[in-house]
Amino acid sequence: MARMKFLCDAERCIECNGCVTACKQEHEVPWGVNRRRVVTINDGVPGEKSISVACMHCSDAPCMAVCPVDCFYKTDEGVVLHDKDLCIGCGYCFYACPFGAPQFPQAGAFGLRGKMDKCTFCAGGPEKDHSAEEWQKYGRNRLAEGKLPACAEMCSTKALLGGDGDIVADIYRTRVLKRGGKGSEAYGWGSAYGPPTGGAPAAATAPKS
Amino acid sequence: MTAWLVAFALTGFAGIAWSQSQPAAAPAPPATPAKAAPQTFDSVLNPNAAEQAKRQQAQPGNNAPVWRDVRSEKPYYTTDRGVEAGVLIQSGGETWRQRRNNQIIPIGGALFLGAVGIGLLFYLWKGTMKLKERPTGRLMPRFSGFERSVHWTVAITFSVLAISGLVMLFGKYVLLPIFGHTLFAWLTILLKNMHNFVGPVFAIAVVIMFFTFVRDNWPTVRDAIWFAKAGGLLSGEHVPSGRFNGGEKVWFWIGVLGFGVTASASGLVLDFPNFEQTRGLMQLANVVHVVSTVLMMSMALGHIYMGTVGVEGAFNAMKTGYVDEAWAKEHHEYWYNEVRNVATPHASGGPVPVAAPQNKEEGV
Amino acid sequence: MLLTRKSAGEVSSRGMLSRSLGGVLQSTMDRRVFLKRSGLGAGAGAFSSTLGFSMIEESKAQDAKADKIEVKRTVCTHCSVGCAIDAVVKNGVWVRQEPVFDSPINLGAHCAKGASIREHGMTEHSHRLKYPMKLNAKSGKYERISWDTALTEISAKLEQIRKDHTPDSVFIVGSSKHNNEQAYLLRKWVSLFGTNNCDHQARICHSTTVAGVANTWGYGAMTNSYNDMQNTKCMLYIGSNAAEAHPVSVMHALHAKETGAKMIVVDPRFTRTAAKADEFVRIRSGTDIPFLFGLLHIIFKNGWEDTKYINDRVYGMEAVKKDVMEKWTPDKVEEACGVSPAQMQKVAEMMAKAKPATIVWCMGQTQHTIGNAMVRASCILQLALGNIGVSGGGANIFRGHDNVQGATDVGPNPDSLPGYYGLATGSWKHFAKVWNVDYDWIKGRYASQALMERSGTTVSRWVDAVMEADDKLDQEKALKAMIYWGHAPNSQTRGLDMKKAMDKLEMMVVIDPYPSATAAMIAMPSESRSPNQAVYLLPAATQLECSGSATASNRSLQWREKVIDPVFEALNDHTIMYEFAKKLGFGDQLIGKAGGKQNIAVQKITTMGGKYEEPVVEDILREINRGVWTIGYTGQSPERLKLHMKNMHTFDVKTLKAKGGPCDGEYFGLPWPCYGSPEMKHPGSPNLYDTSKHVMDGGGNFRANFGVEREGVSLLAEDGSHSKGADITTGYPELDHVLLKKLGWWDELSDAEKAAAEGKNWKTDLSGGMMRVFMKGHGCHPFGNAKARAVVWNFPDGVPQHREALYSTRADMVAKYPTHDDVKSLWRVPTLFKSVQQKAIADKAHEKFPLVLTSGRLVEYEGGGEETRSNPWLAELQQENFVEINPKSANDRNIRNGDMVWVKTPTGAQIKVKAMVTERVDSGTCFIPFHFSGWWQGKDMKEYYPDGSAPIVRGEAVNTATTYGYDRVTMMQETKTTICNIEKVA
Amino acid sequence: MIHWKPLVGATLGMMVLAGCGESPQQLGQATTYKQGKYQGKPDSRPYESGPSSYSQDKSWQAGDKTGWEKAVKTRQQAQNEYNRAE
Repeated sequence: MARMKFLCDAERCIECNGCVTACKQEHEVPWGVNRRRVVTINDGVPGEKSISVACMHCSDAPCMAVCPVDCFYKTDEGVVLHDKDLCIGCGYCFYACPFGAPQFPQAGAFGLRGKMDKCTFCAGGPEKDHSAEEWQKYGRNRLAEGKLPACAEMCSTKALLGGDGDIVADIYRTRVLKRGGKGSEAYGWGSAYGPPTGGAPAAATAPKS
Repeated sequence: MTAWLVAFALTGFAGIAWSQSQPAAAPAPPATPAKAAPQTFDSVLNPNAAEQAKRQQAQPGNNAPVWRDVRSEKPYYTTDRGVEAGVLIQSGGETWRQRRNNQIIPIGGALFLGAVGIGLLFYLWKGTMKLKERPTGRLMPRFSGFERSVHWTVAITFSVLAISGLVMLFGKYVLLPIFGHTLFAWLTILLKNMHNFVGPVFAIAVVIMFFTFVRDNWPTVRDAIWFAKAGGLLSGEHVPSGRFNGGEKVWFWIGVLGFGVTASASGLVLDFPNFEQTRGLMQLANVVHVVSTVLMMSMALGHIYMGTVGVEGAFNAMKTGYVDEAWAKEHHEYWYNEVRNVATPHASGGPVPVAAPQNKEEGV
Repeated sequence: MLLTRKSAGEVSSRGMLSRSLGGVLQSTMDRRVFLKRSGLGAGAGAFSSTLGFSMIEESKAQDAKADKIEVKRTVCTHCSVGCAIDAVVKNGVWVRQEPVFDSPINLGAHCAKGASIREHGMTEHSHRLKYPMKLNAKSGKYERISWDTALTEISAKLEQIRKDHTPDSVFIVGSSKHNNEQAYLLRKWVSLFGTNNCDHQARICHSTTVAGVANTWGYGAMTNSYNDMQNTKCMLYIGSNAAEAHPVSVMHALHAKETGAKMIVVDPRFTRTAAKADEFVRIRSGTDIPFLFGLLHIIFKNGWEDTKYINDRVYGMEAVKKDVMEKWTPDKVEEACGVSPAQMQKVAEMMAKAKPATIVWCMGQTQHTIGNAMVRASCILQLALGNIGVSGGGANIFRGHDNVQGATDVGPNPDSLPGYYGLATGSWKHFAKVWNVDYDWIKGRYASQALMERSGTTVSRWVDAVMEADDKLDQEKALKAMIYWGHAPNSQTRGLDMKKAMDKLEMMVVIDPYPSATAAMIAMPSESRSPNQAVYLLPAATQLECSGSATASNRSLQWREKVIDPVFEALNDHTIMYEFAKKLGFGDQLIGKAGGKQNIAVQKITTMGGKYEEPVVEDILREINRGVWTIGYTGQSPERLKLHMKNMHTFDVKTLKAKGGPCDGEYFGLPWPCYGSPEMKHPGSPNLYDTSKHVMDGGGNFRANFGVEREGVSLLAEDGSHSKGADITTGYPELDHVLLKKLGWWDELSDAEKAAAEGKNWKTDLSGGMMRVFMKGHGCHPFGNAKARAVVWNFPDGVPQHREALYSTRADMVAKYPTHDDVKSLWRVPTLFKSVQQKAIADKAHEKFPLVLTSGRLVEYEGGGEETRSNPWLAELQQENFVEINPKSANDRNIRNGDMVWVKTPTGAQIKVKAMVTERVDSGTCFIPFHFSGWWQGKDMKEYYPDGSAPIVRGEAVNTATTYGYDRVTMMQETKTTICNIEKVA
Repeated sequence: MIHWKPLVGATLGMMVLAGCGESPQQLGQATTYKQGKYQGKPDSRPYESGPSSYSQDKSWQAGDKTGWEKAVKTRQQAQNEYNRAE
């Protein structure tokens, strides 16, 4: 299986925040912590575009590179996860992440941020799959149930795609072709997955962002 | 002084204890969420919007201006109230990562190890500088109790910060392979919290220290001569100096004041994320912090060296507050003379230790 | 017992609350430790078998019985799209929510509300009303009472009001949240109580649509479906912000757009929907008719209309054409709505040249004093283009609440019995038969036969029915008691007046899962409070806590399975109805128990609040099936609906038709009309009036509901414009026994059917025999085949006329397009038009209040919002109410983004909201979402809520400040065009 | 006189520091999975525990990598509405 990826189709995203609450609901993420958010550019004027953002599970993950205790790891599927038992709450991953994905339950004085929390691609964490511990610390492990992230599965307009990168690209390419090759930019793909490598689908690999 | 240390230790540990007793439960929705976070509908108005609007009409589906905005690092509209939640992509993080991982860590590490190495080399070469004359047995007060309290507060907090800082900076490469993830993380969590609680104490102590010692560290013409002769360190020549010699003044102004204040200020930016400072500021603060602290630690090694094994009798001054007259004359002749001219220390009514400690043994 | 089990069981699923996010060195907690620490240990011991997930799953092999995991298929309750949800329930606790990819309607997709609907099942930190409460007049606080006390006291008070005044002094506001069965039962309940004073959200949502559209072509509903929009080539959204109000529908629209359709959005505001449009047209609020007729002007001028279609299937288009060509020249259009002739030309061309094209409208068009005319103008545009009765075309009228369509069809309407039967004697007799209740007995319950057959007042006007003197009212006495049964007060206009009316009431009963907006409003201290006023709050269950059918906007019925038992002491609405009926002495009548027959079975249930009797929902639907012939609610038996829910994957997304499987050939959810008995297997009608299909395949034609001729002109359709395969190939009137006999088809009935059908028409023939013969045997449509009416002569403006809102910022336009004359009595209350408008002009209100105030939805919230603002996952996203204001208007008033501002209106109200300076609105307009409540003119009302029931997010309700203004036909309130001024809070 | 020991120490120190660079993260290079651990963290692979009691699709078994992949890929097709509406 190819690596897991997220793609938000800006031509389709309507800022309904379904992805945001799907995530909140699935993992019971507490108030103030948002593993996913939707940002709207040019709000209220022609040209408005909305984009749903979460951890993109980068190929070369900056969070992983800067973590002082090496609490991150990457799975065979390319999902970037972290071990909350190891996390020291230093905030470095938050400084480094281009997408603003790492979240902290607090922003307390004396650097008391609590354990970092971020999108897990609905793949849980280092605890035993489907265990209470995994659920408490990381939320559901949908991937191990044979499902994909709740946000992408529940997206109201199917703007947010999540799963096997090749299939994501396939689905997106179908759409882009239908729209006459227009609106082909894939938000964050350049930052997250680097320049396209051989055989990557052209439609989903615009280098711009 | 003991009281100081106890108080300081309590502060630190209470802080750590507090940090751990933070409620684990999810923050329940605030009772009055309207006041929870100020919602400004930031950047609702984007000056580049017109460009996209025009482009959209001329070439439907061409969103190039939008993709430029995505990269602009400006905050756009979002219902998420997190800090900078409206920023789509920030590139500062990558720059910071490169600086930190590819420059600061290797160069800083080399610098620090180099400082350690130079100290070792110097010790092997020169050994402890002995007093040239025999101790007189007559002691004169060098540091008051307050001064020593201030010094040791700074010194201990500094050490805690330095050790915890080093572990956070280099531990991943040095200790992690030895300890393994679990133990190392446990240690780092402890150290990180100590670092965060001790840091503000250090910052305050540095300020007090500055005012305590600034008068006697004021640069004078004599210091120029001292520098010209490199303090006689290499030649062995006797170079007279005031209460503090040129080297100590350099340490005071650059090490303590310069780096101390820089490190404290940048550290405080990182230590109090509750003021919604941006990632850009924190990246910058982190770089400044790490650079200044690595330099400070390197310099501090020199200071510690001179104050302990480097110079016989030096440690005693900070330990007991008294130095032998011979030591004073040899290392701080002007000061020695000034003190003698003002008053005989013994006549001042101050306590005189009955038995002078053996400098040599204490210094090792 | 139930509560204990729930909260205890829930803890195991609430691990996230205990997760180590906050802790630095915190070790993981097992369930036992967590319970202990969280103080929930008590009661949990009894359920020690309900361990945390992992333990359960590890041990499931040995201990499979301990854990019962079920998947219940239900439908989202937050809008009319009808998104299916798979609720995973473990031991009675709703623990997971899964997308239903199989659903042809939403394909698994959800908006913010649907994706977080599981919160309903969470009792911890719940803001629900937990048990019945009564307001202590002295302390001003709500106090807990038992269900029995509540039922007894309220019933006694209702009886007393019946006696002291009349049954008409009670008003019951029902709900579009009720499922079909509950809505239907409530209309029956109200009838048996003896009044027509009942209403529900549809009044202030699409009443103008229902009236306007039904009077144009027969049925007042969305003609096509969300899915059918995939087949369109052009969509015109006017007064609809689907991206926020119906987000999942936009999936179909964007799919269509991707495959080549054009999208036009017409709105005073640049909405999220507008962001996706090919062409955005900003019109001045309330000028839909100038815009639509401006398009029509260009279409006629260029000859782009479908002349054959108009000739064959439309009545009165000539009159409209004449009017339009005279009045709506491009310059006049530009003057009225501010759209340039060039853009008008462009839009007209896009719309006219794309075949088929569809039109979408919502509250932006309906909530005006001329809403009925606006919707007819939309219909006329589509008729002129020949787009009605065509797949990909139609009038896609997006309804609001999840079952507002169903509640309109069979629920508590003041002017009609279920199924739009009206209130005539014949209708009463029909339903008396269906209900198995004696007609005379019912008549005896009413104050008089006249009042029995006279429309009640409306939810938008109950305030006036309380405040007006008895002699001004078209009933004997003013209202004395209100029952708010699933309706928010902050969705009705004129909040200040409403508070006064509330104070005057003798009794207020609120039956709702989240009754707090009403509760807080009435508990707010007041000098003028009526002495001995009684206020009761009763906890109702949500639709996820009961089963039943709901009709989505596209007329598809979906069956909801009960996900969980009602939480706390809540009871299902139909149970409450029956319990009240028993106390009030018409329990047997409500369940149709007479003469050895019983229509609706009753089952005993035990809840936390006690033992009750619950009418069986399936039986209620079967009664609907037996009685509601007019709109084809007869074919959707519970069994057929359940089969559809199980076999969703067999339905095609574009046509909604099942390919193979047990539902082969049927349309998803048997969209009404689904005629005949369930055994006749009518497949439902995916697109109304579609002549390209056989009637037994969901085809149809326009309804013959307005006679056969008017002033010598035939109203029946022309030759050849019949539905496919019909034996009558020209227009024909609606089916009755005379017609069937004339056609010589009478003998195709069985003898029993003949006996039942004699003297009946298709709407009253309970055997369904005539319908079977007509449809199945001869391919004809029971409601006849006529022309659609471009001129609705029985309305005040037969040809839709533009009239300015009562409060307008444009005195010049008021002079040119004045409103209607006042009406002495409309729906039992005096209704003002011209006097209000002229007073506003005389007072120069437009100078003091120079901004147009309009309101609308946010995607995160729904309706009055108490429910959604109590859901932390949604509440976090919108934490305060705001007013959208253009940078220019803001700068003129020295207002900066994020400032708190006062919004003031001519009612004297001022509301405090946050300023959002944005280009979404133009400089003459400002917008406030209407979902907020809980502040009253700058003051937080938290202290007036029942303890623990105040929603997480509270804010100023825009409708506290909205002004007078009602539709001339339906009493729809004016919310979209009024005036205001904005000042910075000093 | 040259003191070798500190020099050797310093050199060794520099060599150790050279290890402080970043390690590559590309799939297949850094994702090392050994005995229940990814890069030292004790996670199992998603297909190893098998469908949970909440999995609708139980077509695969614990440890059945191919089956799991197929299930996930099939499910992913639900994100493409073109599969059901061309």
